[in-house]
Amino acid sequence: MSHEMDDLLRAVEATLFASEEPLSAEQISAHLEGADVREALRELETHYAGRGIALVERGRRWHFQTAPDLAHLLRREKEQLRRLSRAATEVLAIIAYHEPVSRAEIEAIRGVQTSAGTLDVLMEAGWVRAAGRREVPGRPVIYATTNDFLSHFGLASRKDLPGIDELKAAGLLDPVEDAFDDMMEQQAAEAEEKREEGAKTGSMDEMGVAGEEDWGDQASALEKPDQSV
Amino acid sequence: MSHEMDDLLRAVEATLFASEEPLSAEQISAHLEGADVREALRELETHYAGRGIALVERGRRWHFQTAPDLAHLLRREKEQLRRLSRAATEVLAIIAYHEPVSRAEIEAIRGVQTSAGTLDVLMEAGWVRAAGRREVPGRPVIYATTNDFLSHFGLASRKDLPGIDELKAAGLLDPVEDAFDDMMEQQAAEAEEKREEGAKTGSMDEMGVAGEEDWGDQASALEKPDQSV
Amino acid sequence: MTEDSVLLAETVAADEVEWEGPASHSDSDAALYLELDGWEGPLDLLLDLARRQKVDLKSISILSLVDQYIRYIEQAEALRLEIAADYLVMAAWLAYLKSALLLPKDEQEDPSPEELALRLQLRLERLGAMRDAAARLMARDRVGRDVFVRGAPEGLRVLRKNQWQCDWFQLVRGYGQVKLRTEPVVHMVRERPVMTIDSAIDRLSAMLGVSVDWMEIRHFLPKDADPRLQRSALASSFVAALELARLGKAEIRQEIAYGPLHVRRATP
Repeated sequence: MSHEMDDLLRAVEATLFASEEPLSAEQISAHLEGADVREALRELETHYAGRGIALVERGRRWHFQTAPDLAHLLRREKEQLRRLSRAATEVLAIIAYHEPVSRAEIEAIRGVQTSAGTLDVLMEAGWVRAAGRREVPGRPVIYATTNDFLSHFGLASRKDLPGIDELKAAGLLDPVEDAFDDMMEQQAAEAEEKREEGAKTGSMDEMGVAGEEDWGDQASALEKPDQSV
Repeated sequence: MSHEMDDLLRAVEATLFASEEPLSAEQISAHLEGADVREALRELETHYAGRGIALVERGRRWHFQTAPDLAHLLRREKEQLRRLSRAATEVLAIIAYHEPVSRAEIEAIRGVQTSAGTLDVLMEAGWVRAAGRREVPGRPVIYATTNDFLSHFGLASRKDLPGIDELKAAGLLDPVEDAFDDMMEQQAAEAEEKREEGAKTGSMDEMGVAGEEDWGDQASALEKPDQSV
Repeated sequence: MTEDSVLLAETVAADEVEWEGPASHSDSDAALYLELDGWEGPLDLLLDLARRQKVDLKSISILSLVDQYIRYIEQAEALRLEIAADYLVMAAWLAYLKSALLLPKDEQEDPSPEELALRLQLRLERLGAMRDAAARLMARDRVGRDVFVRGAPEGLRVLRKNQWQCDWFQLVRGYGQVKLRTEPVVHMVRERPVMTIDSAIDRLSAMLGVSVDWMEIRHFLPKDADPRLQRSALASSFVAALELARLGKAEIRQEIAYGPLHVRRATP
């Protein structure tokens, strides 16, 4: 059908497409040597109804836009799996064991300063929330874990967390090579970066596979805890 | 018909329509959760043929643009294209037809040095890029055209460059030295033939004449370059 | 001299207008005189002169081209136009080429003038081909001039959302590491068999009373003792020997550095 499309219709279509702003029928007409474009506009409107593109009239001015029901294509959300850093894991653990706890208290327990981003990450993950302020000078914000935290880690309540004695019995208080841990973390971060690059080039498959591997690593860590600590 | 348009087709149409730059099939696919979009692209291409808007493929990337025959209606009063100097257009053509090509090779063809600004202008326009180095002494940078170059000049691929097949067949894309050597070889072969003929009749005069005709042979070889390549 | 030397600086004043193709053949020769700045170097001028022969570049007459070029430069000189050196260099080279072409064949050197002429012709052909190609390229339907992309695209955005990964084991181990790191450090010194300095002095004094000869200090150590006790006894005995020497009760001798240490009773 399209091959016999009349010239005016084509001209109106092209003019609207190339225009940087919505155009009134009069403006289009002026652009096309005074031709009457009303009918052409209606015809185009009908033609595009139901397509991925729509011709719409807003305040007597016309423009093409992406079909409203496809707006989600324009702002796509893409989830990416990211492993929590060692620092963030420690902060999360401290909050879980000691909540509610202020940042200064977290730092006192960890023995190192905590970067501002670490708590943000935990809040972004939905595992930590601000739980008011401590009524001491400076009124510091105190943090606690969320219900999402419990469900994500498969805990009925915080009481399910193993005590210090249990940790000791499980060998979890034996020294591990921090440097080795850091190295593994760095490797993971690098792998992640690569994955992101892969995503940029548009390969969905890589995303999927990389995600799988992520989980695989964790699974093997769980299976052989004795080897990794 | 349009109301029953399939979802993938609509999504591909909307994605291309909304994109600020040409998209490869892979990029569209990545945006649409890995769907195979090739068929949809062909279908859209057909649908838009003859309309005021066309879906075109340039350097394996797709974009919508207005139909070329409507240029007279759409040409803006203020020319938006930056005017290219004669030197720049020539350098661009040389890069496009010879790529990848070093600056020295460009200069050999043009017979003048290329001012520093000329390549910069072409790279700034996004039509030319550095494409590595030639593995010869000095390792000169070599240049090639980009996908944006193809899009801008409406070329599906470099094979679409006007007259490139003829130029190739005529040996006009070979360096002077190569063409010269080929010609000399051919001439030598022809001279040999003549000498053999001359030897048969035993006439020394004819040898002399053959020598005179040498230059004429070159001319005729030039006339029929297809034989010399 | 070869035509390779004819690689010269680009004319800076090259026209800034878009190049729309080679000069048309209808241009009068007179127009040439005023356009010296318009050429992109001598090869460019030669190409245009060649095109004025109105024949295929493959069959141009090099001799007549040379004549035209030289005449053109001479006329420009006569008009006192400033001529860039590269044009003059080319003129000189062409004059040489012309004389060589006119000389009898058997007096030719290598490379022959015919070869030089052929090379020049090949260069002109290649430049001509690229100039035509550039013109055809510029004449295509160009985006922003002949065809237009969408004026106001919405744009595609991909918002990345992080899904953080951590599990029970990592969490608990993390806490274990914190506890471990911050646990108060207590040093426990294990009990070890030692010989005190006092007992070493007693021992040494007693043994020195028995013998008057030099004795290596090792012989003063308890035999068959725990090796750890041996080490302690050696250290203590050494200190004891020093102490006894200070008190004038013993003499110490060592012949070479790190050699065996000998002790004997001091002889007043």
